[in-house]
Amino acid sequence: MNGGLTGMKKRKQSMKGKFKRKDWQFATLTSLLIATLVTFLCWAILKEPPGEDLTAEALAPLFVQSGVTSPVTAILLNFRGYDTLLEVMVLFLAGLGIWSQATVDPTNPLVFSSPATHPTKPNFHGPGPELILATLVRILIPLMVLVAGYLTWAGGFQAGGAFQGGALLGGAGILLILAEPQRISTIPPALIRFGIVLGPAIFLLVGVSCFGYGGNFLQYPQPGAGSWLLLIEFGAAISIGITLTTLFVGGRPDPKRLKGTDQP
Amino acid sequence: MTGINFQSGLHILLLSSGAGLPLLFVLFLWWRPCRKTVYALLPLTTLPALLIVLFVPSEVVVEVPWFFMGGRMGIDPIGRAFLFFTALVWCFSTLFGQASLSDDPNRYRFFGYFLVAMAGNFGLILAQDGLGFYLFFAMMSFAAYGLIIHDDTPEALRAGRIYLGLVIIGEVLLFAALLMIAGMAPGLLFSTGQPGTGGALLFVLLFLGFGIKAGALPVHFWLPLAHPVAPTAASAVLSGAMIKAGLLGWLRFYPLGLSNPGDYGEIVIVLGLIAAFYGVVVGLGQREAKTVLAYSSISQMGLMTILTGCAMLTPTYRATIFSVIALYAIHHGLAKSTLFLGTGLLKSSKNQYSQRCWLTAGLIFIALTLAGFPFTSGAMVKTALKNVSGSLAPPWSGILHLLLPLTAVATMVLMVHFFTVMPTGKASSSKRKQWREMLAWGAGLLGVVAGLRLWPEAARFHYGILDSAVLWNGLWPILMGSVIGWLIHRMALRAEKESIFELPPGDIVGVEGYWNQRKIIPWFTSIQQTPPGDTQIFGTPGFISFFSKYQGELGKREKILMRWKVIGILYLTLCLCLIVLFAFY
Amino acid sequence: MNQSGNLLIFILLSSLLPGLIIFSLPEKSHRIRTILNLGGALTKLSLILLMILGIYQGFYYEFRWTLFPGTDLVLNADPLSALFATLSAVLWLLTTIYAIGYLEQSPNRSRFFGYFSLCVSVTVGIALAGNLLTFLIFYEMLTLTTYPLVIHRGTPEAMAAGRVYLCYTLGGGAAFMAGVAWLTALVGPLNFHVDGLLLPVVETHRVSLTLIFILLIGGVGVKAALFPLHGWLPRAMVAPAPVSALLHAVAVVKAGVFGIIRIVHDIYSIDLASQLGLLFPLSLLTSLTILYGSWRALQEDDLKRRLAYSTISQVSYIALGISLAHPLAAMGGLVHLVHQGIMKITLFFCAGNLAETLGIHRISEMNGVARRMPLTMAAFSIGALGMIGLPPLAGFVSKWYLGLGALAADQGWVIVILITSTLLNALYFLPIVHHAWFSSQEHPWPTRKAGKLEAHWMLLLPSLITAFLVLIIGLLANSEMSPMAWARLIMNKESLQ
Amino acid sequence: MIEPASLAPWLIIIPLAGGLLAFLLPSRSVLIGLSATVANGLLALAITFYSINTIPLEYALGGWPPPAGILLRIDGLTLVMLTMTAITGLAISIYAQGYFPARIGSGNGVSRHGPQQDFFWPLWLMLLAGLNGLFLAGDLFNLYVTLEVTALAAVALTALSGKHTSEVAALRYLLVSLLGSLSYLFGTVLLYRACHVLHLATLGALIVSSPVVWSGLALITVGLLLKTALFPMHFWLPPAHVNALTPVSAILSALVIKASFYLIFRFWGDVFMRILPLGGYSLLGGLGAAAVLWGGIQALRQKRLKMLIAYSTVAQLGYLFIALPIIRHDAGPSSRFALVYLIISHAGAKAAMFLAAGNVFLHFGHDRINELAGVKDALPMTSFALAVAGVSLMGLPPSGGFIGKWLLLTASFASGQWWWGIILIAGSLLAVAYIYRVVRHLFTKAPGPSSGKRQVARTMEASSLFLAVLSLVMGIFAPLVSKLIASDAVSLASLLAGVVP
Repeated sequence: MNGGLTGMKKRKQSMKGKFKRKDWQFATLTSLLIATLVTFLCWAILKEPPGEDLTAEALAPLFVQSGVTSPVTAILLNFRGYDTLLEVMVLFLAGLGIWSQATVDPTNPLVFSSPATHPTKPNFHGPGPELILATLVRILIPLMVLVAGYLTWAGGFQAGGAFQGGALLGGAGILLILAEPQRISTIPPALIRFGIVLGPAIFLLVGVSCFGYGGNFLQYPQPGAGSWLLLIEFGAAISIGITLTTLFVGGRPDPKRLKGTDQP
Repeated sequence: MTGINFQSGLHILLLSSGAGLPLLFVLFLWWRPCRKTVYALLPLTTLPALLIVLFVPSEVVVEVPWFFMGGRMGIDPIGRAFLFFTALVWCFSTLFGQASLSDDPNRYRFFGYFLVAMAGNFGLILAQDGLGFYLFFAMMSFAAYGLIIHDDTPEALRAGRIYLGLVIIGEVLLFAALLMIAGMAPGLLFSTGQPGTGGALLFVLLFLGFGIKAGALPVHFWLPLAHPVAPTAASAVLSGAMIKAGLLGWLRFYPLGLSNPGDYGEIVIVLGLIAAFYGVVVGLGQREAKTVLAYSSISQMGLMTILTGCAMLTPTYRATIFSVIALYAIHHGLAKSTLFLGTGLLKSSKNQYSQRCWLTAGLIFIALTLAGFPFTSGAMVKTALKNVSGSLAPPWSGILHLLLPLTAVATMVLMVHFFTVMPTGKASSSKRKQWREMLAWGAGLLGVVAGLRLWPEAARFHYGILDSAVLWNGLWPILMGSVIGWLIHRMALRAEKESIFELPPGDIVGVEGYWNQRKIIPWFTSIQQTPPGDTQIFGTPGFISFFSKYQGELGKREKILMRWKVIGILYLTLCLCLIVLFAFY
Repeated sequence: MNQSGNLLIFILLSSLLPGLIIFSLPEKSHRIRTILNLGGALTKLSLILLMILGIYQGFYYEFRWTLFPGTDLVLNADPLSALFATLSAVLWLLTTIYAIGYLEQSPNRSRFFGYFSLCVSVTVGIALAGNLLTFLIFYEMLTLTTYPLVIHRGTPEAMAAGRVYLCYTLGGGAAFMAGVAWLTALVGPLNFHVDGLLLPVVETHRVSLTLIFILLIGGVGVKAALFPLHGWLPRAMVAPAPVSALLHAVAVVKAGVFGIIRIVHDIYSIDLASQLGLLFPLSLLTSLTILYGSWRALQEDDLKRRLAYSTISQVSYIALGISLAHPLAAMGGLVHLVHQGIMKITLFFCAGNLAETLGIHRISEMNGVARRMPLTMAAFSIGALGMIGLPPLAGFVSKWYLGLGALAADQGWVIVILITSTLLNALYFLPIVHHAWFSSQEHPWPTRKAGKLEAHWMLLLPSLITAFLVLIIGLLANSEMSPMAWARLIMNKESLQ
Repeated sequence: MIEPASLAPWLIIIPLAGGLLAFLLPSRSVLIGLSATVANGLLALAITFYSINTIPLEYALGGWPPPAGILLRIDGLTLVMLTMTAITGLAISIYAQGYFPARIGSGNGVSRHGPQQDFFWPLWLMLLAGLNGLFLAGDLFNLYVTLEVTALAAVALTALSGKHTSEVAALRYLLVSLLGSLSYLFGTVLLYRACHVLHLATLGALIVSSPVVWSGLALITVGLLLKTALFPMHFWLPPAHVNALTPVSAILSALVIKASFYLIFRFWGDVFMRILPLGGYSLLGGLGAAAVLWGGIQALRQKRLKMLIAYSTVAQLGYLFIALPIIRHDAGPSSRFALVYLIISHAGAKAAMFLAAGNVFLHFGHDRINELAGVKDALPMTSFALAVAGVSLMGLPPSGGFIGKWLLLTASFASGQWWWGIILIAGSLLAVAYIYRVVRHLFTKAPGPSSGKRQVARTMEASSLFLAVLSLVMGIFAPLVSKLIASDAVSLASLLAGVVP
């Protein structure tokens, strides 16, 4: 019996050694391959000058018709608005995906590890960080929302746009959750859903309503394309913000738990 | 016009009912409700054949193109002679069998086969083309199996087995022969008159194929086995009628198929001569009366074989010799069948002395007829035979002149032996039945006496003249044969045996130990239990076991492919591979 | 033209539709199923007869459906297809009656009859296929529709047999498919009715053509049970008797042989095939199969297995006839397609009768059985004697023409094969017949119900009809309506072309 | 008369709108989902019907012509893929409509299965939108986006069942997807750098061989290979497909895999055919051949039905890759047609198989192959569907699989590449072997009393049977499909000749 045990041990050890050696071999091989590939790529890119951008010239007269002056926004929302629509959908999908996977119990202290939700935890530092956080939030949130709005609006003529604005909104949302998770958790899920859907839905609706003006899908009516774009931008920004926030939370609110919190 | 039509219609009806009526009877025999009636009417079945012999002219040929492979029925001179005695033999035998088997439980079965064989026998005579002949020949041969094994004794079964084996071999030989002939003579019509182009192979095929039926020498051995075990009526037709079918086959097919029959005539004559004596010698070693008769048949068929050989040697006299053969066949058919009937009758007539006397007398008469006693049909055919042999080329005419009387002597010796082993009555049967049997036998006897006299062609051979030379020629072989036969009997008695030497019936089959049927023909015993599966060249088990052997290994390999590291390397390698391929394109 | 093409479709549908409906019927609706079965069978038969009349009058039936440019599904009716289709339809009708009687109380009848109908549709499809692709499609479908029939009983034995069956047939199908694809790639779509397809490529592709021929014959040879591809057939005997009857007499093996005929005659053409030296090896192979099958049959005690080996042997006659490259031999082969079908189905019907009525499966149990079931055994004997090739039964006719053709083609050795096979046939059939009629009974059998027939009439009638057919088509071989005449017509047409 | 091209955007709008709505109104998600898929189906058929004589069509989104804007492009292949997706998707949807209630009713409580249903529909509709978008896209970058939509939705669906195994599998799938997408994106960037065009047709006409283009195409291809799970990179596929919920397995195996393969086909069989190296085709074909054999052998050793089906997917994907070298060397359109036929018949058959396997699982509570005896009595339609779908996978006539294999076989011989034909046949025989392992149980009776637990809704059985029968009788549509593909071949010929269409 003893012999058997030692035998097994030995085998285990030898297996370990083998694996190690194999790992080492793997690593060498992988790095060699990567090096080769990267070297080749670099060589190829450096060797060849980028091709002539003929399209830029072709595009120039079109920017006038786009309704916005920022070329980036023009491309993103107008020329290639379809791509952007789908990107918005990707974000929506991300949120959807997370929501489909997990539920979050807003009352669960382990999820919302904010100090405010730990009344039992001994507090040694007087007015602890939660107070600081709450104060900060009260000042910061309106400002952030404001800036987000500006950024979104500014997208029409300079750097900015829905994604930037949305990101800021998302940041605001995260702060809010960190500070006052209890209050956030009372928001009815339907409303959150509505918020998530809002942006994509507006985008889609606008695109469809273009049919009403006799155009193609997403062919905004010519005079006033800018305002259509603005509408889309704002909708998108709001939804992006909310989606990012929900992504941070990492799941949909558990309906049962919500009921539970309502009833005590 | 209508008269002619009526007449030809009648001919067609007769020709087709020659074989058709017996078959029709078979159907009714099967059908239970009318079995008895049909049984009573059995002898009627031979009526159409007799009517054909009497009334249908030779030129009538019925063509039935849709039948089988083009049927053609008619009656030519040879056919008429053969049908004449065949129909008579069948008629007497039917009468006899109807009486003797009247309380046999399996009588309907027996007559089923009997009628089919009869139909075959008539049909093959009437058929005017090779395939038709073959068809009826096969029908007759196979049906005869049912007759041979009727009694279900082990001997009968053994005889049947051997018979059937030979029949099948004969069938396939003939099949091959027919195929060869068909290539030369389209339609296989007997009346073409054109010689074929066949050679030695065809001759061998034909000789053996029909020889089996005709009891020719190397393939004769079923006869002595089958005749004794079959019911008497069956033995009678087997030996009297069916055996001649083989002869007819030779007559029909040699001229049709062989390019130069003369090449083989000598062989045939030699074989016939040997058979004529061999049958007698072996027959002397037998103890059973019917077996002795069977060997006698072999011997007599040897004589007919000689005649066939003569016909082959001298094509110019072919027609004449054929008619001589026909006469011989008539003579022997009637005589032998009546002998068989009488023997059967003797067996069943215990304690009836007067009847036995009559019977014995009748049998002696027939025996003398066979041996060629003057004024009998035997004498007539002997004369005819002598005439024929005289017309042959030098060596053969001399040889035959010398040997033919000796065959008559031999026949007589065998007949004497036959009487010494004559059965004593073993069983008695009802009087009524015996009377009917006697009646049938009597009719047969009448046929032996008068049959050939009635036959018009026989008139050509003057045998009835009271000429001392003729008388002497007819008598001395009989006398000599009787003396020799008596001497042999004495020797046997002295040796306290029934015959001077004993041979098992079916000589070569019985003598040779290694002819053991069970070894040669996997008949009953060789059926094995189902072997475990057939050759499975692409069988599944092998594949599956191979697969399951490596199953674990396959799983391991698949696991390796699941590792991220491996995937990474694969990804990179593939990228590089493609680039390299690009580079070398 | 279009209308006459529709007739072909109707012929297919006449059994396909009932089959599909039967699948959906509940197990208990015996009456509807019977009506559907028989109605379908009768309809099919009458439609085929209609078609034959049309062919006689010189109509040309074709149904063409373009799958893809250059790739058509073609159904059309030439005398050869009519021959096979009629055979299938007639025997289907009889087998249906038989099967209804046979499976009276057994489970899964809906499934059985459903597949049964599909199987026949597919068989007729094979018969009517007008090009090699269509043939291939139906040929493979035949495998699928017959598999459920082979394993109908669902016992482990049946499953094992089914596995072997699939292994063989699908393997063969794959080879066949490869061959067809290769050939198509060489010369384009392969219609059965266009001559000289391969002539342009003969010189350049001799080896390819030879290899393709091997692939094709190997493919169809599986179903035709050519040695050494025959192993599935005896094992498939676990199927119920009607299946064995139809499968072994008509559907599967005949489909294979029919394929050989099509390939040799209509694709390669006799001239080309013999020029490539392909026919002599084929005739050797078929001869070997003939002898081997007979030899193995001798050793079987199980009645159905003995019959199966006999099938292996007999079916090769057809291929032998084709491979001898002479019209007479081909006629013999063609007519044997019909003759063997009818004879063998008779034997299987009778075997099924014995099994169903008396529980007899082995030859050693058959002593004296004719006393109990005279009609059945009479039918059996006729079938058996026909198989041996006794005149005037059907088997002789085919053998005769085979022999004539062999001699005319200067291949005398074939006669030896025929003779040997006949002897072997006699050796394994005659003892059965002998024991049935002349031996005395050894085992007690269920007593016969008073006033009843020896077996259920639905079992008895088909076997009697087929036995009668064996007799009559032999007897009337020379008449105008016989299969022989039809085979002659086919060959004449071919030689005229 | 409606302009057929103007219907094209609705193929994206409808599922997107449906997805959003279904998310917004979880209680109505089933209704929304079903109506969206039905509408999608009708639309796809309508477009196919209307545009069959006018393809190729283009639709400028936003009214902008390229190079500024994005074009939707409709050609024969697109139409086939769209219709295939629509019909298969519809059947799967009908199945799902019965599936979730059955799961919910099965006693595990609402807790897990209710939300599964709520999220299945929006995810599935988004996936559908992604697929439709992908098939319609005529723009290199737009393809990336749609690929992403598809992949994300697919990953989320994979994880939907909530079991640990499926989460692991989904994560693996996500990583693979990301790697593939990134690889694709990087390749796109490189190509853009070389040509400054994203519009595919223009790109195909403009592109010239250079190291950058080589690397771009290599990265794109390998990324897509990874997503298509071509051997030896199929490792993620079986666990992901097997552990997902039944309708999801069907979607993944029948449709999602086809999306990335569609791209490979687009690039290798169409757009970049001019400059791709012959050796590359042989490499892909070789990997395909290995996949056929390896997948088949692995399928043979599986003990679970779904696992077997998943490995069968691996094997069947191999056929698609084998077709590429044949297409490259084949002058006529028949090999393209064969490939398309293999794609669509596999979609139908595989979806049917997975759905049927789901029924079996639902009924027995397991899907162990060796214990399937008696399934015929319990689930007649399902077992029939299994058998019929099996026939199509084996490639036996009259199934669509047969037509595909047959044409491919002929083309392989005709183009002198018989070895691919042999692999095809070997693969078919392997398929026979592993399908047989399943099908034989359909004919045996259960040894004991039926161990089945649940009744399976008729719609669920019917939808799997529908798909199976569809794949069996697909030959009926062959003339239609061949017409579509043939018109593609014409435009392809002009592309290869260097003319911008």
